[in-house]
Amino acid sequence: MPRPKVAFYWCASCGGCEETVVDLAEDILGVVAQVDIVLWPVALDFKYHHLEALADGEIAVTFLNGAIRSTEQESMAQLLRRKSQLLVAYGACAHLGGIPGLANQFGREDILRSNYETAPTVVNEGKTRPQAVTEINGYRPHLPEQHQVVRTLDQVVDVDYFLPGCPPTPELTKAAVAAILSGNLPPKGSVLAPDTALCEACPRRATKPADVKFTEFRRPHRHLLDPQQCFLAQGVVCLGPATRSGCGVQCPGGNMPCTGCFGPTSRVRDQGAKILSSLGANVAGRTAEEIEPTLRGIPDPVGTFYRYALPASLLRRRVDIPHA
Amino acid sequence: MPATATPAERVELKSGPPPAAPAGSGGRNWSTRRIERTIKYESDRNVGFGRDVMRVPGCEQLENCIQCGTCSGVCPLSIYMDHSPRQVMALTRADFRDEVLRSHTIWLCASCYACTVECPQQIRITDIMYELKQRAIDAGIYPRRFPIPVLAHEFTHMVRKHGRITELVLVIRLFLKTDWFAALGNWRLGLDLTRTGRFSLLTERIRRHGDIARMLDAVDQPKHPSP
Amino acid sequence: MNAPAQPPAAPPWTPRIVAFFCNWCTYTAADLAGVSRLKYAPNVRVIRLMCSGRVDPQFILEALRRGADGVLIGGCHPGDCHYVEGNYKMLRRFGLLQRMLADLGIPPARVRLEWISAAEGERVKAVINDMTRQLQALGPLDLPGKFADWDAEIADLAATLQTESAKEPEATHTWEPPKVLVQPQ
Amino acid sequence: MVSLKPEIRIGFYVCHCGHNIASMVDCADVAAYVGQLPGVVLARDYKYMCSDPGQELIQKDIAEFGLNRVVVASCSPLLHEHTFRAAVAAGGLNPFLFHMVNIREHASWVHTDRAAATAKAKVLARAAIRRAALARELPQRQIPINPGVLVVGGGIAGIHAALTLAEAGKHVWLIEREASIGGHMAKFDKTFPTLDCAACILTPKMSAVGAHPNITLWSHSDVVQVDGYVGNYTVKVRRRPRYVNEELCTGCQECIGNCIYKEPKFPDEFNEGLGKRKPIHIPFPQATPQVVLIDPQVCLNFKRGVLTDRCKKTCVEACGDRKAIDFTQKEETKEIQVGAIIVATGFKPFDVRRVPQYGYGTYPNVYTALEVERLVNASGPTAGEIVLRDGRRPSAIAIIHCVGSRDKKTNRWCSRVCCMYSMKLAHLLKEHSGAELYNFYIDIRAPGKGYEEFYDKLNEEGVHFIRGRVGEVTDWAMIPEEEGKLVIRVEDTLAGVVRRIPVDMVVLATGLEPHADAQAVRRLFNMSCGTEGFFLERHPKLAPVSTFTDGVYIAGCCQGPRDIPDTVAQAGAAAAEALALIDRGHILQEPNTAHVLADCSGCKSCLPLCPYTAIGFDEATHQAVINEALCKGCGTCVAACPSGSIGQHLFEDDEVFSEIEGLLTADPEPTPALAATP
Repeated sequence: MPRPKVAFYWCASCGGCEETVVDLAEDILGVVAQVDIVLWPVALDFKYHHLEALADGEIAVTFLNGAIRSTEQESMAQLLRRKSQLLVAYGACAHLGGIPGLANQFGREDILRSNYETAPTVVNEGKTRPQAVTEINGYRPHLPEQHQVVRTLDQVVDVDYFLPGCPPTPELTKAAVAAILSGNLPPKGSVLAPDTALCEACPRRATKPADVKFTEFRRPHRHLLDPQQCFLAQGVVCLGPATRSGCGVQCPGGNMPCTGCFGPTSRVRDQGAKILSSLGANVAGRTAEEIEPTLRGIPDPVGTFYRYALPASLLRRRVDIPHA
Repeated sequence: MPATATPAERVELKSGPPPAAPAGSGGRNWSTRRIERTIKYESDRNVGFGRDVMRVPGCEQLENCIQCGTCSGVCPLSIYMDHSPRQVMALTRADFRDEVLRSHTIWLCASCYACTVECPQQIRITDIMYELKQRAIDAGIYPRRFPIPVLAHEFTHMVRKHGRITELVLVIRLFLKTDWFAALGNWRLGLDLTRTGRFSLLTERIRRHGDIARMLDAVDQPKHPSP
Repeated sequence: MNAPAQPPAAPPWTPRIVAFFCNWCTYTAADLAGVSRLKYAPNVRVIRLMCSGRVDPQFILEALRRGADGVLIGGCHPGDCHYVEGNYKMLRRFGLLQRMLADLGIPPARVRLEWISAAEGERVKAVINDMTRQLQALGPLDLPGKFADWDAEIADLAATLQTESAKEPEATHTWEPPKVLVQPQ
Repeated sequence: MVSLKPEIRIGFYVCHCGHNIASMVDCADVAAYVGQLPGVVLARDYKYMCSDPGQELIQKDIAEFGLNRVVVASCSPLLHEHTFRAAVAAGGLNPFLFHMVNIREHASWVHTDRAAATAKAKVLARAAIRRAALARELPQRQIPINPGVLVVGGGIAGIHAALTLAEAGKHVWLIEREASIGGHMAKFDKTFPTLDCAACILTPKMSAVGAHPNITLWSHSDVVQVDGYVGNYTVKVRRRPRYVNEELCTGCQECIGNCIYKEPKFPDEFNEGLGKRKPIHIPFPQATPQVVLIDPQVCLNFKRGVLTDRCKKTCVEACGDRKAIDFTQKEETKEIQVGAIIVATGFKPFDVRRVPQYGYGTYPNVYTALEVERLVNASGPTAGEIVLRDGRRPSAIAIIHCVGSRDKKTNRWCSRVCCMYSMKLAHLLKEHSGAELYNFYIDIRAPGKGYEEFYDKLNEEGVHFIRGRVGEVTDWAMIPEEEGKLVIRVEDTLAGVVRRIPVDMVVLATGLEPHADAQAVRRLFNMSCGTEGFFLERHPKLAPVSTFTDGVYIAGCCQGPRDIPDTVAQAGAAAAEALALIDRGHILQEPNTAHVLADCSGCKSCLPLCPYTAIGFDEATHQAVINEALCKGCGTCVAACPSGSIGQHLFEDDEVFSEIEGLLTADPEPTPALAATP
């Protein structure tokens, strides 16, 4: 019996998700023994035409990480979708847009100008920018074009499962692989992580008093944080209450608050709006004058509340950017 | 041309007894009594006049008048008026344009603002009086020899020409245009004022008085074009 | 006028406002405006909630996303909340939400929080007319249209891929650049 | 697009409400549009949905067409939601599978363009249809009711309401701020139009209150806190010290005669300061309770309210072994439990100093109407003789109507009673003094049984009625006849002339306005106020004594100016409403409570948000728990739960989202040219 074919691919991502696969350590051998990897650009030298040569649906499962923000990524997503029976959005970027999704606060032109012209470290006197097609010695190499909008994977192609996290933990990955190999699969569209917020697993939960009222929001890099007490009780914005658990509470374990990479629970449509609602409602003060100084402790609401989920949010991006 | 009340509809019974009254009844001498028909017909109305006034900023509250008479009650001059301020409000609201613009009430108003202060409906009665005065001037139906419009006219005329007024000249012009005979009765006062330096015998003017004239020209566009 | 050849002129655009009114004050005030036969612009569509504290920011974003040009939230005056202080909770959220919306390119005039007591039918009228005027001046927000615009780039490429694959059904290279790059010099 | 489950069968009804809706909304068109929406089995338009045939139509259709959701587009849910829920329940459906669309108050009545109003009605109906598909069956919850009633304010309204309830066997706590009940009515001499003596008709009712076994009367007391909810209110009452033990005082008043002050020296509140009283006093002879009290601001045994024990205490000696006088009495706060509350806190007479042109406070012979009530009263400061402050007897009296009424600078409303009481005072003053009486009025408002006849009677008596609002009252004489007189300057608007009328006495018919602390009282009982500051009824026609807070009713002038017959009628109505509530023994509570889902993470974000402490934390499961008996259904915790783990019955997230979606999907037809502003 032939081993099921598996593909790994990365789009707009940092590579951290690939690390997780490596972090499976010796377990990866077990996986490799059971499957036939047909694509894994970070580790193995497969060519695209190998992939294209496969029949539609020939790949059993593709794990795709990274957001979709270029024509190349989009067409690869389309291709892998066609070739795969199951497509798993792997990691926060594919799931929610991730850190690259924060680019949705700006226009493509702004980003290109910043990266190729105005950033302090750039030396580019000719103001050269990547071109879709260039003439070099009679050849016409093509480069992918950047999209106007950063997208989650499921905004581009149909996705079967989501593995959340920045990156997903090895444990969740193993569980997902095991579920797929065994055929013991949840309903399509599921996020393969617990549907409860992180506090449920957080050892600091017990230290949160019942009457937390915010008079000040403190930024974690400016204070020595109590390593035991609930961050919210210390006035530090923690997205744990609005974020799925399943990560093993790693950030609070390292004395840093949750920043929300696992995304919202299934009952929430917009992670940022929800944590905003919760934090806002619990601010002390009754007049705009009393409330405002407290809220100033959150200088960048979009970056704070949508650190990983701006493309997956209800508005998806800054809405007043004209298309270049 | 707005539809004004046509004088032809008025029947003046200047002489002779009214047809219904038997001649010589009650020993009254009907021949000396002037009887006018005082009824108002709908055709006497200048429909839209009241609304038009109420559209002028400051005059909007007129629509809320409850005819309580407070304005007349506090007006120091209402005892001399042909129509009380309250009646002017009612006539204006009822579109009797000619009646209102011909009333000398609007010219007697001394702008003391007592009515505006006390009006329970917060109607700016003084402002409405000003509006009516302006309309009367625009319509050319103000009393020509009545001192108040003449004074206003001469005052602005002088300011436009010289940048300020010269009291003596102003007073003389006022008397000449209204009641020159009255000047004779006031010669002594005039002499005293001259002697005490209140009256200058020379025309006074400011520097660059042409600028004043240009400023006045800019704001002095006729608001209500004459018909 | 008889001009069958001319298509009917597109109706002039007017804003759509979704309003979330608390049951006790603002919804009642809107009822009072009706009972008093006050006339206001027909652009507002009211959703009744028990308290302005129930207004989930998700509702506001959802309304904008679905095509509202503005969102109006009406609650009881400070100190008058039927539920003691639900309105304060909305006020606290609101400050943060407005800042976040500004960062996402939605000007503050599009999302408005008003305290309107049950007696203030006149105020319902004034606020709705005023907001309608303001939004009229701002023009359409039209997020559904923007979403469609944004997604056009995806749809275009998807369509291209579709046609390309239809042309070359077997083992085709749907994506040109790599082929060029791997060609030996 | 919400995917509708196949079993959803919605019946839709659009009500014409006679012409109220049909004149501005094309109801048939709305029904036709909704009829083709997914999930809608039938859509009808009908003349009056709230009528019996309308309700029966719904019930018949439920049976015949197997409807499992009902949506009615008609008036405000605040008006008829319960009617239709009951109809749906009678048809065999759970009442919460009903949803209501407000196309009258929110569309037909407020818009002027029929096409726009119709389009809006369709949109609102479409949203309701989407939402109704998600409606869930909910249980009706019953809560027991405490049978006691709190009546706040012991004027004629409070007295009548308290007696009515007490007679019905309910226990009533009657709380009065002043030392005695009786209110303004106790100060009146006669009542219009029948001219029966106010004391004669009021005193028996006051005594009945004092003696009734079912009434606990606490005068000289204030309500300071109200907690709880309909059927179960907990009320804190502050009882201010009177320095006389109510249980021990027999009302013999020997202490008053023996007070160290031989003569009454201090302005007597009951007589509007026209008479004098001693530090220990009883407000007026028929005061209820018949208990004296000590004014610590002027009693020699106190200094500025603080006990000094410097007086010989002749009052204590006079009281003897009854030992009722207790200088050490302290303020106490008592707590009572009631099921319903009637607020009858009355009005405040307009402060005439706000109208300086009428000379009150400048000219001694200018009086307020309430002062004149005391002046003409046989037990008043002058024993009913009309003697002016300067000792003269008036030969001409002016009564100026609408002082502090119908005036946008002060109070714009008509105070309703001034025309009638001015005529009553004119009659009494003429009767007592023989003076010429002039009434200056804007309009005579006499719309009541026997009121116009009373006006006729005054005309027959030769009282002058001059239509014109007085410009000023002055003592500046223009002619010799005006010397030493107060001159009324007024336009007689019917004659069209300005008149000056010299008089000796001026009576200002003061309007009625809300108490200065009406806003604080409103907050205390969670009521609303109209713009003018009177308490707001739930509906001006159909719920005139109810408020927006269930179980709190209003009666009398705290709701708006009214005369005694109307006040008594309203007090009776408020008592009946309270009785209907508490006699049921239980109430059905709106099931809009919040509930915690199984996926709660225990983040505790919701705990501080609940004003009713309905949310607790279960230490065993580490999850929030909501006590549904305490939850009032505001939904604040629902909106704030960061993981979406709290739901709210009747207002679930998916229901609201579907309503938003329904409101905003493409318009049902080319949008008609909507005017930006009407």
